[in-house]
Amino acid sequence: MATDTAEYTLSELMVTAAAREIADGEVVFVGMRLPLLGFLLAKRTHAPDAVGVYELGIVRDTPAPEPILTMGDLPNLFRAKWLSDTSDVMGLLQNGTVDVSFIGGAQVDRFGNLNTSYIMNSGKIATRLPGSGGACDLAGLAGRHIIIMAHEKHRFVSKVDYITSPGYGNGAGWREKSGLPGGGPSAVITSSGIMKFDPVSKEMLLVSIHPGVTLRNILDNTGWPLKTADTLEETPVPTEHELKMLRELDPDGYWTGR
Amino acid sequence: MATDTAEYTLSELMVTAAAREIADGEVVFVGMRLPLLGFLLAKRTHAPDAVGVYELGIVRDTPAPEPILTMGDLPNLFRAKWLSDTSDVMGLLQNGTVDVSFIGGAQVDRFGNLNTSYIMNSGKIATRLPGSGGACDLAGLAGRHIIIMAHEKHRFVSKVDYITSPGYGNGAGWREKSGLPGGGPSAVITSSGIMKFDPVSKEMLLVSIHPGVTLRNILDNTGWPLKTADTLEETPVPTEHELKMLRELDPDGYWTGR
Amino acid sequence: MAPASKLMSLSEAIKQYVPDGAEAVMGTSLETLIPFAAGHEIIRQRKKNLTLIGPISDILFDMLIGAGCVRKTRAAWIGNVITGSSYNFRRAAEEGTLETEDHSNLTISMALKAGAMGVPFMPAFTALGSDLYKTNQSLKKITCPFTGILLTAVSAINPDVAIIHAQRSDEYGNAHLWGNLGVTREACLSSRHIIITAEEIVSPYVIESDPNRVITPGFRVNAVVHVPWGAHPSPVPGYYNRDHDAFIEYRNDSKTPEVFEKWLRLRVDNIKNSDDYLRLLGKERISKLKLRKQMISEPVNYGY
Amino acid sequence: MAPASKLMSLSEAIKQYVPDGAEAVMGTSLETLIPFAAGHEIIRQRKKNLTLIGPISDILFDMLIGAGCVRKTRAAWIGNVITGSSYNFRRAAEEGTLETEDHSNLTISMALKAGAMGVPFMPAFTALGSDLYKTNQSLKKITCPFTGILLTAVSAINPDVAIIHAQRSDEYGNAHLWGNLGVTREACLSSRHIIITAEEIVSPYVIESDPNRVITPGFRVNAVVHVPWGAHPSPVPGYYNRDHDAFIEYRNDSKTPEVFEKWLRLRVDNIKNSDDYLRLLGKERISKLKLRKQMISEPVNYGY
Repeated sequence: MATDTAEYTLSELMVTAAAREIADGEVVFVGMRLPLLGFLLAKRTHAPDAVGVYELGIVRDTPAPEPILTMGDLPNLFRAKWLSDTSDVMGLLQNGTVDVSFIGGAQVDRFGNLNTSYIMNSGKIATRLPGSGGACDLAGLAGRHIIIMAHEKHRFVSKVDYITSPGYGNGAGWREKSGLPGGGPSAVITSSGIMKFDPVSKEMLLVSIHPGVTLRNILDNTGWPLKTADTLEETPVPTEHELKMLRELDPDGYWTGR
Repeated sequence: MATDTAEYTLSELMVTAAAREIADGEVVFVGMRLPLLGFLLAKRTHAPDAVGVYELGIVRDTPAPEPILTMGDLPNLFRAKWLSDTSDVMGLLQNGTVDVSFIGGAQVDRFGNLNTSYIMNSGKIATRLPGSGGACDLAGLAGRHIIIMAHEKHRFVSKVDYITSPGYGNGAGWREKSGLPGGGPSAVITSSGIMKFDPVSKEMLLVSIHPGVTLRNILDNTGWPLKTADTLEETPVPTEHELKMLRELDPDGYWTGR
Repeated sequence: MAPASKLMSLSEAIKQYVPDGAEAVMGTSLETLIPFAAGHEIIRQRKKNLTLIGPISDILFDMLIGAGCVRKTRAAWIGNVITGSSYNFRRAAEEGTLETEDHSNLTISMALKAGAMGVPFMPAFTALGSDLYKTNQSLKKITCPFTGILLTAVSAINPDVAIIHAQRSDEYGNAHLWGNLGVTREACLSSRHIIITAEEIVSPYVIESDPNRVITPGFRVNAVVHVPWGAHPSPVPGYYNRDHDAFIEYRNDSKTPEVFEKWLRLRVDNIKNSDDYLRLLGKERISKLKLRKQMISEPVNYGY
Repeated sequence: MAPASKLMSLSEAIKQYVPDGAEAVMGTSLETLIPFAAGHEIIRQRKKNLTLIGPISDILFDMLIGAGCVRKTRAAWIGNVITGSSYNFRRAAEEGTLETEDHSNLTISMALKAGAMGVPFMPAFTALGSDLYKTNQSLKKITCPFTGILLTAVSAINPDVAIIHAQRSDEYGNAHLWGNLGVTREACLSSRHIIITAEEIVSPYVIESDPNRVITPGFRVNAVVHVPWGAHPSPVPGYYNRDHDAFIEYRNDSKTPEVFEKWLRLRVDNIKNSDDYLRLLGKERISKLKLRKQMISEPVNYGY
């Protein structure tokens, strides 16, 4: 794995890359933790008209006036555009209003299925994780979703032990067969690089490597023979402006680990 | 039909009889027009702790501070206990919270089925009535419901042309077979008398005749051979207190026709 | 950061978002906040073949039917709440020129709720045993997969446009609506377009001071129109009482097609704007409808 | 006309309405308004075999599990929002002493909505393709009777009791709650009993000044308890901010059963009332959590 440079941390790079996946004007269903920060950064930089929808019943189109650690922090309610029920905002997700959502994960597989529920070991529960929260809903119902997580071998497995949040299942045609209306994962942003999905096979495809990380390093930390795009790019580093904004949003480095 | 006396009008007698069907503390789903008045009268007399639930999304346990003609009149919102969605109050109805409801009707049959939709004439629409509103819901879902209407031969028919609000269908066991959770009609209060339903056959049964009305008169104005209870009572007239309260609620006699 | 204003004239809003043949949901708060002004503009523009969706409508649908704008209704009740049946609806339905889908208040609210939630149906126990099944293709019997018991499945309705009268809105479509809500929340969430007519246009700051009062997220609203007295003769909490006389007068003014034509000309076609409307209504009547007793909400704090 | 007051002590409310084996829904606003004080009282009374129902719970469920009160959870997420996994939950689930029914936020909200609406299930598109089906018997696949497409049916949940923290309530259970509402409205309507803990007890007049702000009809509420700071360390709109440090400290204080026992004694068992709790918290911390920036809602008028 790449080590932190003096200029930015890996987490800052990840959040910046995530933010760049949001287009201006899009409706974004914002998950907790790193995804929350990615959305706020996008709002402050290239996507000022993006609208944030939060599962606890919040819609807002301006960043919270103070740094927040959870989406329920009072600054995130202050001058919100709508305070409402979870079922209302889940309705927005399910009826096709939400363009994109962000999900963190503990375990992901080659078809982008996420596990945040159970890590198994020879048929027994080895680790009980917190569960879905809204992740299963976001993965199933948003127009597309973006996965953010650490790139470690035990997290990148050929097949997840439990599908909490469906990606492309076992490949082409699986989502349609399963009856999922949303588009599925469009990108996986990790501590080492960025992956997208082959439009036909729906298998994960490495497209970008973070500065200081080697291809070898990524392949060694992926639990299956990870395919790579024809031309591999280097992930653009955060701009000074992005870093400045990000540090205003997370001044103590709680999420971005400075 | 009985004519109005100096002391009270037929409508006043009907509303009073309706009000008496409400027990104190009951949750009442209040329909529009005469039922609205019946509920308000009960609140002002023997059932001060009755709670009123209104289909447009209102719960209140005090009478409106001024006479109202519709449940949406602003005095009915003033100091309400809850202003909410129609689906919320329909939930209270459907989940068993509502004890009793009141329904007016254009046409009723021997098993208490109500028609407020279509009067037919040899297969063609003779009269298009306004439709269900909440009546179908109230008849299907309330713990019991009370019907209030004019006693006229063309309204009291052997079989309604169209079941808008189900009573006991074609008799014993029909509601259960239809899957209706609510109890069905418990009384029919008309301009001539009061009918209840045979506990076994579910057929309508005359139990009380209004002062000045004859049994003959009622039978002549009923479109099937109406059964009568073993002992027929005379409907108690409104008390002075009831009349006083009622006239405060409908000072211009809009509903009670003075 | 500075989104485009959605403020426009009533005529422009109806022109843009209520094309001939549209499915429009109106009167979603039942007896309050009925968007009469918007309905009158639809009549002035003589829209054709509309499908009107709503719970009870209280004479608004009758006006639109009488003016020849309507092909079909999907409603629970169409009439005049304090006088009973309404004449244009009766005439059209009895003559067979109007198609009607018969709902109850619960089925229409579930149809819109299904649309709002993005599912094709919602289950309910109502309508079982009733003949609504005969005159409403949106109802089907289903059995619960867990309990095996019988239920009504109500098919989703996703109207082309929701027309909502609210007390106050900012120019971006964030509107405060209070009082009984009826099916307004689900009607907004289920509709493809939303027109807000409002008693007052206020600054976003006013709206953002109370986000729980916002009826639907403004980013989904397409048009905001300033229409004082836009729900008259229905009542608007915080603004004016119900004009009962108008409903009684309308009963008489719609008894025959001939008197209704006169009414249409006088009360709708000849009206160019709110000022015209209020002038015709008259000062005395207006002042009689105004609130005489106030009840101001206890403030709450959304600080941090 | 003068209904009985429902005001009682927290201990009395929990004793009466949370018997051993009860199904209780808590934490219905997700990250805000979590009824921690009520949860701590359940621990003090060492209730047994509870089923806890809720969307995300943010450490409250973890505390109750650690104290041995819980047989089963029906939840979407159980952990510590800003630190991740929570230890008591992990231990119990990994050792097999806790039964878990795995929901998503949408399935739990539909389960409660079904309960609120009095229907045995609600349809949704979520969970399809996921393994939630393997660890949640409340989900079944169905096909839409109109479109034939595949859906998830979520079985209704009707909890024995909803425990709701609100900002202010009258003594009859009419409570104002503002901020994000989560699944609170459906949780109240679906539950057989309701306990309201409130920051303030106010006169009915205050509540009636704004009936749209009432979270559920008071006639269905069974107990009203005055508990200032009753949601700490979660935030309460209008009252106090989230105490992030408390969540981080709890992470450390629950890492092993031994440290958790100490935490329980100090922070729960030794606390007799709000005063004790606030004393332990300390003046400095309390003042740090108070609102520094105000945002007062624009009033509305419910007159006539």
